[in-house]
Amino acid sequence: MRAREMLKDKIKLLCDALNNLADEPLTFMEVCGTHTVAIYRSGLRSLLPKNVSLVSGPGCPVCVTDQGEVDAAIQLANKGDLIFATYGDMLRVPGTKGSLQDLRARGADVRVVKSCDEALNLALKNPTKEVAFLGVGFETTAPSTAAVILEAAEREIENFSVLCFHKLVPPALRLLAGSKELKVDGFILPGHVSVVLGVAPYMFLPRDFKVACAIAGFEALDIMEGIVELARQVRYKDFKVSLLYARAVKPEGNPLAQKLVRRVFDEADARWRGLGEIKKSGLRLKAEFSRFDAAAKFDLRIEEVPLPSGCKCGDVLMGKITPQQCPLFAKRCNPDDPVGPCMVSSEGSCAACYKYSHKVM
Amino acid sequence: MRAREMLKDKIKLLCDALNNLADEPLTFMEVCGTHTVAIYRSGLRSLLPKNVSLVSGPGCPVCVTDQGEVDAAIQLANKGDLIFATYGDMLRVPGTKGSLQDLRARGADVRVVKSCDEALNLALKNPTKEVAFLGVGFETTAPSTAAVILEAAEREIENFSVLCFHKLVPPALRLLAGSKELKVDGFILPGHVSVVLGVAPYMFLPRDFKVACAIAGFEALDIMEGIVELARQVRYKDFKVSLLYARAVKPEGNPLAQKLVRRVFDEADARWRGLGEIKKSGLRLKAEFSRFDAAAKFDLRIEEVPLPSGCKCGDVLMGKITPQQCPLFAKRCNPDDPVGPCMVSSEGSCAACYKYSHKVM
Amino acid sequence: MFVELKHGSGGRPTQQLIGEILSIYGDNSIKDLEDCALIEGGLGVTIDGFTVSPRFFPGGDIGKLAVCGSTNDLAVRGVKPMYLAMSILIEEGLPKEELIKVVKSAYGVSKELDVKLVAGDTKVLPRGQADGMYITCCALGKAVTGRPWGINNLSSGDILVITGPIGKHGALISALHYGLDVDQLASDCAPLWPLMQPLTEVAGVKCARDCTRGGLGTVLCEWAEGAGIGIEIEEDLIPLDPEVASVADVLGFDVLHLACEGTAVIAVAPDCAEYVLSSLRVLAPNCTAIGKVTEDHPGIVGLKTEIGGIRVVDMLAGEMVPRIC
Amino acid sequence: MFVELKHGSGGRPTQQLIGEILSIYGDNSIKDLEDCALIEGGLGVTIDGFTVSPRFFPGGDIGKLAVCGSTNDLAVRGVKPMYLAMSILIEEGLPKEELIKVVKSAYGVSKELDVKLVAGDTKVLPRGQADGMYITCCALGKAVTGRPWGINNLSSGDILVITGPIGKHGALISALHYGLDVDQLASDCAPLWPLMQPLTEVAGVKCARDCTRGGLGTVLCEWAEGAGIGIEIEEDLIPLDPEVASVADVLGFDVLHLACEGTAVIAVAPDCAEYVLSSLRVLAPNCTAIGKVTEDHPGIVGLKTEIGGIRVVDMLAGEMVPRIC
Amino acid sequence: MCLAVPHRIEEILDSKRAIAAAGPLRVEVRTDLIDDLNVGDIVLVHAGFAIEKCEEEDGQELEELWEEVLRLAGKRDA
Amino acid sequence: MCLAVPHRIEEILDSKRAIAAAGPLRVEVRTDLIDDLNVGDIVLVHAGFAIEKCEEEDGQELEELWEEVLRLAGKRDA
Ligand code: SF4
Ligand code: SF4
Ligand SMILES: [Mg+2]
Ligand SMILES: [Mg+2]
Ligand SMILES: [Mg+2]
Ligand SMILES: [Mg+2]
Ligand SMILES: [Mg+2]
Ligand SMILES: [Mg+2]
Ligand SMILES: [Mg+2]
Ligand SMILES: [Mg+2]
Ligand SMILES: [Mg+2]
Ligand SMILES: [Mg+2]
Repeated sequence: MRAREMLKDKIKLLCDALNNLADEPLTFMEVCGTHTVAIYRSGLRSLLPKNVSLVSGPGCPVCVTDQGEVDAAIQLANKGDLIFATYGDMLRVPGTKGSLQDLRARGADVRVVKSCDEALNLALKNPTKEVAFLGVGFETTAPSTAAVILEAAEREIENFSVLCFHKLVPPALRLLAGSKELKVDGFILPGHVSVVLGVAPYMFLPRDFKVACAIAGFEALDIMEGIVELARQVRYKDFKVSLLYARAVKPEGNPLAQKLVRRVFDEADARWRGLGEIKKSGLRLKAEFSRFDAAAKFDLRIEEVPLPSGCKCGDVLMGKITPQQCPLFAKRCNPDDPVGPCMVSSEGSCAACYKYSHKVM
Repeated sequence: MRAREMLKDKIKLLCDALNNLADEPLTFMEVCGTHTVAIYRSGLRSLLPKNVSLVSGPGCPVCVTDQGEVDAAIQLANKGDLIFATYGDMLRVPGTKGSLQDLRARGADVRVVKSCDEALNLALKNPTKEVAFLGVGFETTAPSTAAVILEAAEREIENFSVLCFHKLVPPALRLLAGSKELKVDGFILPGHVSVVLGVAPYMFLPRDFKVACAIAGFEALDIMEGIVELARQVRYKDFKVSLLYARAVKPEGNPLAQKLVRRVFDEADARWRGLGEIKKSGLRLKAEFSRFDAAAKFDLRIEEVPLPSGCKCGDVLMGKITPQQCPLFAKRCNPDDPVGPCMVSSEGSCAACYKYSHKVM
Repeated sequence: MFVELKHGSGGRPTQQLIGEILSIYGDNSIKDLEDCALIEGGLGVTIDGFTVSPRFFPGGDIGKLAVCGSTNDLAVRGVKPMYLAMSILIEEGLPKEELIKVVKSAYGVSKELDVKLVAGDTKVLPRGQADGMYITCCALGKAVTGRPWGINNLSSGDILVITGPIGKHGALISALHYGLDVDQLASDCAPLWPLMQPLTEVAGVKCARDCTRGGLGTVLCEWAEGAGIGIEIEEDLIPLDPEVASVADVLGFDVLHLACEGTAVIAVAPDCAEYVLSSLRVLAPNCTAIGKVTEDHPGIVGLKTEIGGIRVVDMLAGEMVPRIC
Repeated sequence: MFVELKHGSGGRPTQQLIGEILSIYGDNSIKDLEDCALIEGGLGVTIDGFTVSPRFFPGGDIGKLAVCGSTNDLAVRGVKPMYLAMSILIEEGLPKEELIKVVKSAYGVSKELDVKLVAGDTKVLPRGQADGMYITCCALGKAVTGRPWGINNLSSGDILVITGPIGKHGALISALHYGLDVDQLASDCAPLWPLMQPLTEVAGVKCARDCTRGGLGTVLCEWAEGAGIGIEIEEDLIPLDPEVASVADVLGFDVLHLACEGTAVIAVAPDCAEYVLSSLRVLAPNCTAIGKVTEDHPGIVGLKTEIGGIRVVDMLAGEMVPRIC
Repeated sequence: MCLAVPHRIEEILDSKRAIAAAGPLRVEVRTDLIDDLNVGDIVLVHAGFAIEKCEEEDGQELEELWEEVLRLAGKRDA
Repeated sequence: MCLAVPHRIEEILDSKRAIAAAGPLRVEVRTDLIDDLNVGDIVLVHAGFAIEKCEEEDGQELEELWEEVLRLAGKRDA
């Protein structure tokens, strides 16, 4: 009870400070989908002054996985006699022809795993079958994929491979910050990505683009602190990368995780759904580990596929429009029958927006 | 209607003739289990004079399959990753530890087929799996097993094999006829076995043992005719093999079927449940086809196993006792939970007897 | 001990399994061996699970079967079907149109009977944990006969009437299951209430039963054993389609054990047998008397065969599988 | 279009599927959005299929769940559970002792509630066509309230009371399914009639619902949408066990969507809320008021969050799968 | 022992297979064991194989038996 | 983006694995990404891997922010 009161007191103080600091219309982007969900789930928007608005960025691995990549995943899962392991998040993402969930309903052996480690265990338990893991996610997830591939290499496991679509956040932020259409005054930077990366990779943002930046945690309080800090930086023109999540993020990040990623992957150009190709924004397995590369092993072609007609995911991811401004939103596109990927993951901008606010209270 | 009346008239005439001919107590054995079932199902016994009785012989492939053979079948079916195909008849036959049906319930891939040809088709449809067929039956079924093995050899099918427990009727009849304990005045010889064998293989019976013999069909009328013919032979001491089923049986049998059997099999000693080993009473695959021999392929050992304690199947098969004289009959042993094999197949002597007459009307 | 397929065949092992379950419930259950319970207010209640494979077959589908099968259990007790509660288990991946088609069939029979769907439930099972779809139907209705029909009314001399040829559903499903091709064979799947309703006003009607799993033979054994009476029927009198006879011949089945899904056996006092037959004949032209209840051999069903012999009829003992011998 | 697991999750896709089925039945069905139908003579009827995996879990098993789940649907309408019809589908190979154990559990609850088993059915499915066993239970009883409880009674100002901590069953089953180890977590699986019975005499009780598939959130959305009322609840007031919160955190689930199997939400007129709470407290010490019905935002459920923000609560939209983000 | 049912050959598929009918029921059967098979032939089918063609005639021994039976019934001379 | 939940290390299984507890819930986690792990450490777990140890302190920048917030509320001097 005491804790709840203290929390409410703190939120009140932060709201007051924000009212005080935000003397002009401000737009901040939360880059990370988990922030997006936390913002909606906590009803935080309802506490903000009218002149402060939040837009959601490209921070959901589901949303940024390119349709051609999803199609490749489905093509692979559809091979007979193969176990396809995926994080639950990717299950409902529509490819050109249906989702992994649809495939499973029609008999493909698609398994939901909570970690890449579980996928490797599936390979160990099913030695006569190929097990392919769909490796998606940002700097946070890439180290675990790297660790598991290293273990598979050490133990000479032959029936395991990864369809590797990991993506890197800073190159996408550079693209966003440089866009003329984007008008954001500050970024709430992704907390858990920062756990791995540390602070340095974001320094170019305040330096080159004069935007406010805060690394924040995922409690409503953390996020509110982040917003106030962004407003403070704008008010005082004190642009920097403020580390408010020092409980978990060290300035240098997690060097061990960074090393593992460098050991197993090379940086590579990657296609982001809606954003197009971004230089050096993805990870590719080093030649030395190519036997674990599912795309090579099963000769998959990753095609360039247009977004479903009418879907404005790219604009939503760029923060150019809010989900409600997409003509399909809550009409042809809804969480039961998503058109675009932003409607799929519960942290996709469109899904979060649908779930928590499409009904106007 | 007309046909039904004619049938009843004929039966009446045959009953009268039997009353007339049977002037002493007579015991006849129907060798074939299908005769046994037909006799019970038609209620034929209720029409016989008191001094004519029928006993059931060893004519059911289920009943004569040795327990060691059943155990080998179960051992094989219990191997993972193998499809075990069997005639429905063998499903419930108890081995030392349960039946194929029990195994299936616990997850073994046991399939009921209506012919050996279906088993071969299973092998063609499941090229990555071994398919083993349980080859049981007498001269009637052996030619079909032979034909399928020849086809498998021609088409070089490698994932198919047969666990071959085929048995031959004449050697068993010789054993029976020569037994001092057996007191039968005549044999109703198996109709369909005779279709393949013809008449000659039975000639030793009237010649060496002075018993009446008739080859009869399977309608109640056919069987009644057979019984009257046996009574006639005894009455006039005119012992011979009377062919009353010329509709289907040619005196020389089916030479093509005989040739196929000789092409694929050699005669071999075989163990009969309850009767023990009988010389040259079984069929073994020729060396040339040994790659289709499941026992060799999977290194199965066929052990000599005692009958379940208390089971008098041997005595029942020999006609020494009626099923009701077995102390377990209708008590510990019943069709829902058979102890001995004679209670398993619906044409097993004990099962037929249980089903149609254990309740005294 | 494991549950095996034989426990679902409808014969003696099924009876035993159900007996064990009921014994757990003891006095907290109705154990009168009827297909439909009568509770306070003259309300009839029955429940049945339907798992038929294939789901669509000549003469019906799992939806029609579920409504017929459950309401028939009411009809044969003289209970007018009025309400349905239906629970559907669906395997992930079932085409939606199949589900719709099945529900439409169920609706067709419901409408014909003027039965209202009052409760429903759907569950979806992961792929491989069901075979397409299963339906459980609970049917409710009001008893409209003077005294409830049931096996306790059976007495010596009662005439046994069958409403049509036996074994059609069982023969069809077996033929489909084992890959036999019988063009002319269709399930007898149909609602029995239209047949039974006129009989509810006939005082001499004693007892009726739809001859489902286990067939006519099993039903008569249940009657004989349950009521402690003897039964005699004549093979020559039992209506049988040649298609059904052929399937039974080829697979080695006894036609008396093949299921019906719209055919009932009815016991009636001798003095009204003719009236009942003529009443039935309007909708069931092949109905016929096949035998009678006797004082002799209580607990036993005797069959007078084609050749004039007598044999005992028993319940189905295990799973029906095709035999070579 | 295929039926998918999401259609069984209890949320909006489930509602839509059921809606399609009901639309086929048209006027031949009851479509009042309640879990239990009231038919003539004040008889309540409900049916539910139970397919829980694993079959045995801390706090219960599929047998207990089936009797609780079906009778709870009666209880929350103020209907006294009196009769059960139970259909069991069994996979070939199920150990008989498991079946017996499950039936004994079912019996335990039945006896506690003095409910009689009046109809039953068993079917055995070939190996691989079911996952062990499924139970469908149809429960029947008599409405004992003055006016039937139901969503049509809901009106502005009604207080929403929850009988205990939410999401325990759903959190447990998810934890077991995804291999999480939570010693202290048990299903809340329990019969609700003992809680509801004293309330049947309280005129101010309007409506109740057990928060099964889809959880409290989905039930409240059904109420808001079905009755055209607004609902406001407060996160701080909703009782929640720390185990449940942890499972939801780790798997990325919303606790408002986790199923309960012995926990109900009850709407009561404001003037008797205190009385209802004190009456409930005898058996449900953690019962509490969590919000109220409003005139504002009809059709919408609003949640006042921990930090004092407001957000909309929606039905569960698809299958619940663990997420990494 | 060996359940066999008469079938009528309806259609010859190849040297080893035919469609056969048991009354209204049609099945594919193997015909390896029969020489010179023609549509219309009646065959005994056992375990999916035709094992023999059936004839119309009853054969001499059955005829003799019936003469004896009728004689015993007083319907034929001794 | 990356759901991560704090867990307390309960038992170290080997150089790559530990048992960790999120409140009353115990799971096995991979610890490849953490040096010098001890029982009692609080770690953030993402996708089955501990990705970092957590500290008690809020850090200097958060403290500075709160000074500003309190100042604006009139509870601190400028
Ligand atoms: S609402 Fe749907 S179609 Fe529109 S941008 Fe979002 S995901 Fe794409
Ligand atoms: S009754 Fe049973 S135990 Fe006795 S001989 Fe027959 S099969 Fe064997
Ligand atoms: Mg019933
Ligand atoms: Mg029924
Ligand atoms: Mg019935
Ligand atoms: Mg329900
Ligand atoms: Mg299936
Ligand atoms: Mg219900
Ligand atoms: Mg329920
Ligand atoms: Mg409910
Ligand atoms: Mg039933
Ligand atoms: Mg299973």
